[in-house]
Amino acid sequence: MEMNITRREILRFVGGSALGILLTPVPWKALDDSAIWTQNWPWIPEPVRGESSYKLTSCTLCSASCGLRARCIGNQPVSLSGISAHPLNSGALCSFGIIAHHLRYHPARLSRPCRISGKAGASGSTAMAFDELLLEVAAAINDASASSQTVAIVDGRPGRTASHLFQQFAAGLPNGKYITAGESSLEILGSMFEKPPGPLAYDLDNSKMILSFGVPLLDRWGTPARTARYLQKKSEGKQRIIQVETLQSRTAGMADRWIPIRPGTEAAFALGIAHVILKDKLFRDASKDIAEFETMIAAYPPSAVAEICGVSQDFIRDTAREFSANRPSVAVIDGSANSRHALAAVMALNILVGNVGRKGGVVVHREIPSPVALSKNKMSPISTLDAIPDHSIRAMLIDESLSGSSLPDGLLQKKLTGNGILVSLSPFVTERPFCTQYVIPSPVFLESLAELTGQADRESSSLSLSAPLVPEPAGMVDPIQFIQRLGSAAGVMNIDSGTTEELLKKRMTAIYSEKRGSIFNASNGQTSELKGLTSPDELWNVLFAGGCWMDSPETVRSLPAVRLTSVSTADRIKNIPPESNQLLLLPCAEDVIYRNSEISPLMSKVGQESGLRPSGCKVYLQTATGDALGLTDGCRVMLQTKKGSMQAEVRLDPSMMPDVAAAYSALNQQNIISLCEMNQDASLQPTPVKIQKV
Amino acid sequence: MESNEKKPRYGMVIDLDRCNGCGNCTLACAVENNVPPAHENANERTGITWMRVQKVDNNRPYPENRSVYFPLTCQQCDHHTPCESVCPQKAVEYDTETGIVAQIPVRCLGCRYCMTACPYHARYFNWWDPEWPKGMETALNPDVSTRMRGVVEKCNFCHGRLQAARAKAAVEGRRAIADAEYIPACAESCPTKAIYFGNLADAGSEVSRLAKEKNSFRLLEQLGTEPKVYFRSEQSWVHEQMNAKLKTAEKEKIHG
Amino acid sequence: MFPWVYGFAWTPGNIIFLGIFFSVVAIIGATVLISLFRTYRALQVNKTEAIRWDSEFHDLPATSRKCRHELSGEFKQRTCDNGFDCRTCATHAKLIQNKTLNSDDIELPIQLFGFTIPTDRLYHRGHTWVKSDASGIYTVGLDDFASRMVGTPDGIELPAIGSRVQVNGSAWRFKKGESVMRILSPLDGEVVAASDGSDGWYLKIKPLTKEVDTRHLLRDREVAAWFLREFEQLQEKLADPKVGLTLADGGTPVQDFVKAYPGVNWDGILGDVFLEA
Amino acid sequence: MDKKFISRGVSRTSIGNFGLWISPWALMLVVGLYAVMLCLFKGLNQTNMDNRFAFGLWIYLDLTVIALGAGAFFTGFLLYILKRKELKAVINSAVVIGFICYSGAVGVLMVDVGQPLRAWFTFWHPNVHSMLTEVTFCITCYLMVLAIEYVPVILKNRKIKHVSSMLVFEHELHKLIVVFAAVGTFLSFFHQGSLGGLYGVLIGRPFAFRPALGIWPTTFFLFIISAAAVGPSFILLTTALVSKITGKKLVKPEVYQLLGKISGSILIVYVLLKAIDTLIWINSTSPSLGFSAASFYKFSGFGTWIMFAEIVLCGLVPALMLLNQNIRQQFRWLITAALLACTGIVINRFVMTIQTLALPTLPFDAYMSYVPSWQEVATFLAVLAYGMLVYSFSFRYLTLFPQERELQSL
Repeated sequence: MEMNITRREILRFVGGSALGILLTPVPWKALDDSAIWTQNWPWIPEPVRGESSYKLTSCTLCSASCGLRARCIGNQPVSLSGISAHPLNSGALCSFGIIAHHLRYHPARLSRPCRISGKAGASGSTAMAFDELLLEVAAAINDASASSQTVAIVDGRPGRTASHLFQQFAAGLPNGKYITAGESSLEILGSMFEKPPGPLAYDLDNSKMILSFGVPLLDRWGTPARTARYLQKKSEGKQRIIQVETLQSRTAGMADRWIPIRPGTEAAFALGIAHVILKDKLFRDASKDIAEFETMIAAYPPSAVAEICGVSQDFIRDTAREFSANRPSVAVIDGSANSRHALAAVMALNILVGNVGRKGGVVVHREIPSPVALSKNKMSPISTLDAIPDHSIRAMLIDESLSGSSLPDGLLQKKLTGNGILVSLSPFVTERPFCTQYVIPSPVFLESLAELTGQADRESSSLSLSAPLVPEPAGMVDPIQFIQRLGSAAGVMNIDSGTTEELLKKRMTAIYSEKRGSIFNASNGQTSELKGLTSPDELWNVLFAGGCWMDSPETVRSLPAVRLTSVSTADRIKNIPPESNQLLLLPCAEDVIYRNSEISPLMSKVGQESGLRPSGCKVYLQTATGDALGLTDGCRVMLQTKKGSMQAEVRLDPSMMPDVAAAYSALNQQNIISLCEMNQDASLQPTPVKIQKV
Repeated sequence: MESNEKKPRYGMVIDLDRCNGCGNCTLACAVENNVPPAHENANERTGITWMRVQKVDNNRPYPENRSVYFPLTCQQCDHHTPCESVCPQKAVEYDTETGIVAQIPVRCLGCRYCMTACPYHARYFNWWDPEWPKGMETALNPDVSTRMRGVVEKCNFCHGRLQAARAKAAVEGRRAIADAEYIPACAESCPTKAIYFGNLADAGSEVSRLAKEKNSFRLLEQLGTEPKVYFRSEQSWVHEQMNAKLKTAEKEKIHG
Repeated sequence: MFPWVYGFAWTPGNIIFLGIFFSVVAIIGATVLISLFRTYRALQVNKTEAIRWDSEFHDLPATSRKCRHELSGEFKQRTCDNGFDCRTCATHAKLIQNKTLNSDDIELPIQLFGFTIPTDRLYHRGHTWVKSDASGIYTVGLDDFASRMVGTPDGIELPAIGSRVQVNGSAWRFKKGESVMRILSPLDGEVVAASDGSDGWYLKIKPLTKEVDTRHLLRDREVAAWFLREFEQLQEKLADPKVGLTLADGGTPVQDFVKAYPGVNWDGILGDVFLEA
Repeated sequence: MDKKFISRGVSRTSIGNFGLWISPWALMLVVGLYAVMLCLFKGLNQTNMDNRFAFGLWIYLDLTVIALGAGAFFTGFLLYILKRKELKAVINSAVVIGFICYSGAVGVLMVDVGQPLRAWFTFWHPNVHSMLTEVTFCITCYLMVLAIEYVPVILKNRKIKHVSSMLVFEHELHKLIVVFAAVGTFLSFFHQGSLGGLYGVLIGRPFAFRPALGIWPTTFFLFIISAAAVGPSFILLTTALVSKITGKKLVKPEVYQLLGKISGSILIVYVLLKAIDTLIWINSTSPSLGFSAASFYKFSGFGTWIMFAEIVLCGLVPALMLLNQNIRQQFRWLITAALLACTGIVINRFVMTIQTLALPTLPFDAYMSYVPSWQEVATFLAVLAYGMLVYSFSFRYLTLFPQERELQSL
């Protein structure tokens, strides 16, 4: 029989079954479960679970070489924190260090050697094999030797084993130069002595009074532990900081006193202080012959200086008094941001009141034993970049493996010949659009064995190791391999051989044999005499696990005679009054992009997400100044100087000095420096600027 | 409150005179809680910073101008917690055991009512799906799960760390955890030791001692929400600045 | 929401709030179900015709719902609320008692503006007339007014012989132009014969009961009054520049209004005449 | 050609003209739906809302349309509960408008939340102390009620009512309509109120916070009254607008005046209470929270003028106008007054939603501004277009104004 189903029947069936299902638990369970299904999109990464372990090592991002503790899941570091017992950083890390484990994932990470032939704007990058690259560079080097042009190798971290190999390399070339980009204020101070007394350093921990000329002591300069230590000493009345600076930096904000002076008048202020010290006989070191200097500074009575710097005379007198009364005191100045005249003038103060060679002043560091330095291969002496004539360098090699070069591109460009090449060893692509550049990928922090020396802000130097916690990608080159390979390619034979580890182990042996200094053991938090260790291997193991060796402080008997002539050109210092409708452009850098190496993408948080955008070039103006120019907070303006022009966003800030425009250029941004007048020594002058609303 | 005498009330005292605004707290927080890097179009109003550092100055012109940095996070209101009471579906939890106000992102539907309710702007909405540069997702903290687009999140005093500490204590057969065992990432990472963290209910703890000091104050105290984050500063202008509104209001009450 | 859902607690807040919520939902649900059930029942017992008339009637414009006693002047102003079913209307009953119609003073058909209104029959408000013969069979037809409306219909649909009709239910349908109209039945009963009206009648109906209640039907004088009113209303509606007051001159009305006056909203007018909303 | 669907005795424009009328709205709807898709699939980054302006145009829109849509419940209440038969002339239109407003609002809310998939969590894990929970529950139920109230209007369609079952169902449903009117009134009372409570409870926003009467802040009651006051005015305006557009008389003048009168008499009460509430806020509530009321009005754009405009110009003035019979009898003035009254509520909802968020709370906060993105605006316009379409079709094929048939023959 055939059955015919009417529409009604079908509807009945559907409706009935729907109702039936509703009465079963099925739909309700499904509803509840869908809550679980919708907890997260499938494409959103979930963290890898696992047991966490802690590994200890030292940070390579700057010479402060802080000890740090990496929390790892398996081998993967997931967070970093300081080692609280560590003598160098006492548990503190800076905002770069605390997220340094992200660096290896940076989008700008360099994976292969390449040639970047850059004319500004359109720079083309061609990947090439390392040997191929070495051949091209070697060719250039030989060409230089033939045409007696200079080959310079720039070292941002002198004192390492690699540094000594660099020096050997430079020595192996007819006119090879080894250049350090260290703390130039101390270099100048050194040059004020007839013969350099040795590597100098500020002994800030033991200083009773720090007179800082714009040095960001309390936020980013030297060890991140500085602020905590200062606050501690301050509460005990053991340390004062006077900050002489145009801007209200964080240091200026926290210092005992902030003396805001006109931009570019640091030298004048220093000489004013010197004037008071000598005139009021606040301090007199008979041992030194400073007659010439005395006559020179006669031109800087407080009245004149107050005029130049735009501060009251009392400031100058008081500062001079405090500086000479609270000894040991020390005057520090930011080498990268000031003219050499300023550096000289400020350093002269240290000599004047006899801070040099004194605990709590400027101390002399002992050389760290280095077998390489003592090997048969001779090393070229250290020279400074401004000692080299312009447009004379055919090939410049820069080691940026640990952190970006602190030399301004403007200066590099000035020194290179027309066909000059620039070879940089760096984990990241850093384009310099003014020359042909060869970039060799180096491993980044946590990937390779690196050696850390220095401490420009401690009474004695130190040495620590950064151990590889994670495997490095293929094709990475470390500084030692680099210079050895390049040496053999360029036919420079006098370079010590051996793998990085061998060479470093040799150095450990040398240090161990000296039996001097103390050693911090991160695993138990104890600091003990080096003598206590049983073998060089033990030293190696301790350092390999986040430990640190600290040299014993040098005791200075007598210092060589001084000649303060380098200060004599100080008469060039004058107050630059901006013309009508012009302001004084003061180039600055957001502190988070202070260094020009790359930073973790997470750093955007500190800049409130948008602060570091390319569009983020900001110019800070005193509220009144802004109003006078009819500028509102956040409006966009065009900055116009003789050198060029660029757009910026206005920020009205009551803390700003009137008639000054502090311009912060943001990450990957047309550099504000390009708008500024440059001194002979590549330091920047405050430059008159016109500001128009766009 | 009496019933809570025994129970811990976790809180913070932030010493503004010690803060140099370095931003470590912000970063450590982001690392600890798997907060993604900013989306390319994000800005200070759409980005996620559970802990952010705000510069505040005394509005005086140069050279009298002075400023401090406020590390701002969820103030963990203890009374009539504004966000907790408004959430339509219990995605905000006030833990009576610890006083911690926590967001449950997987329960949140993203209505953002809690954000309008919070006077401290301490709550953040995921305007984008989170993204990490290639490989960086392998460096996430396993104790905190990631969030998806369209939900609200905020500081919970690193609740993950509290759980971990409790778990550890449980394994060792202890019922309570020691103060030192539990400290949020921001406090831990502060290089100047500006952030004190501890149990406000314990009269002996350093935080409760500091919180009682005359130099300590809370933001918008007069709203009566009993925030558990205190600030302290020796600088009088800071206090004036923070109570400015209160003062003017009182004045008008008296005169008007 | 439910006790078994995670996080539920028997707090007063929850109990009150959810209590109210569930009762509201229950009320809404129940009401809908009840009306559905009543619908089902109504369809079962086939009350459709009655319901249809009821809702039609209430949707009619007030002008088409005047009480017969207003037409006859007994009321100043009265609108029917009972679907023109005077059989169940208390007011009507009262009025009828204190009034006896003596039908002997008029036997001739009333002549009105050329309409012929025979007085030997009863009229329904839907313009049908009813006339009984000796055999107790009732003949149903359209009055002069209506038939001139219909004129020659474009189609007609008569009930099947033996089918039942009921008062104010649909008796038969015709099509005129675009509009299909149904004619209301004046009586309850069984259709014994049907015609297309060519010989003056449409249906012959055999009542179901011996006693036939015709209280709802118009008779004698009031018919004229009603006719007059209907006519006036028609005039008003035709009072249209295109048409002009052609009827006012008293000339004989045309046989087929609809044909005669195109461009008039006949759909609406027919609706008013045959009481269909 | 669609004559069979158009009610008997009323005339409607040709299908062609009708097409011309709806096509721009249809286009607007399509564009809006595209914007909605963007928001749903790309996320709310498509809007210009942010962590400070967590609520924006959409919430403002929701609050406003729901206030204006209150005509549905209030007319229903007056007609079926208080037996004001005259209002039968507009009830159908009121129901349709109510349905449009509420369904539109709910639709926008679904886009506004970050995770629409989880919308039902509110029912599953309700926090009964949250005003938003109250709103969600009530609005959902009330939308259901409005839908049910809409059904008879549809079933009355000339074609549909020929189907016996439909006709009978309509008949039976309509018999019980009073139940829905009652339930609707109850629900409306609460969600209109909770919408006000939404902001009144924000202790963290001293500009919006109001002390509680019982468990509800005063805004709860103010919102109910204001909605009831403005509902009839809005019905009045829409009816007048439709009649202007179609060039037809739809309701008797008395009905217009009655609506105006009702609106006026409630509005005056509202204005009175609002004024008292504001004074209490200025002198007690706000100062006690540490904010001088004056401090809220020192920002450009949001001066005290806005308060004047809201309470006096668009509150007191229309209230007095509507209470005056002579003015009511002059149609032009009646319309003006109704328009003012609606504007007043529109401003009030704006102040509550947008101004509240724009104002700083922390001592170092800045005053914030916000401009909606095109996606937000398009979504808003989509709701408008949707309303226009639903209403246009309803007006063409359903009997929204029973009096129309007899009025047009006059």
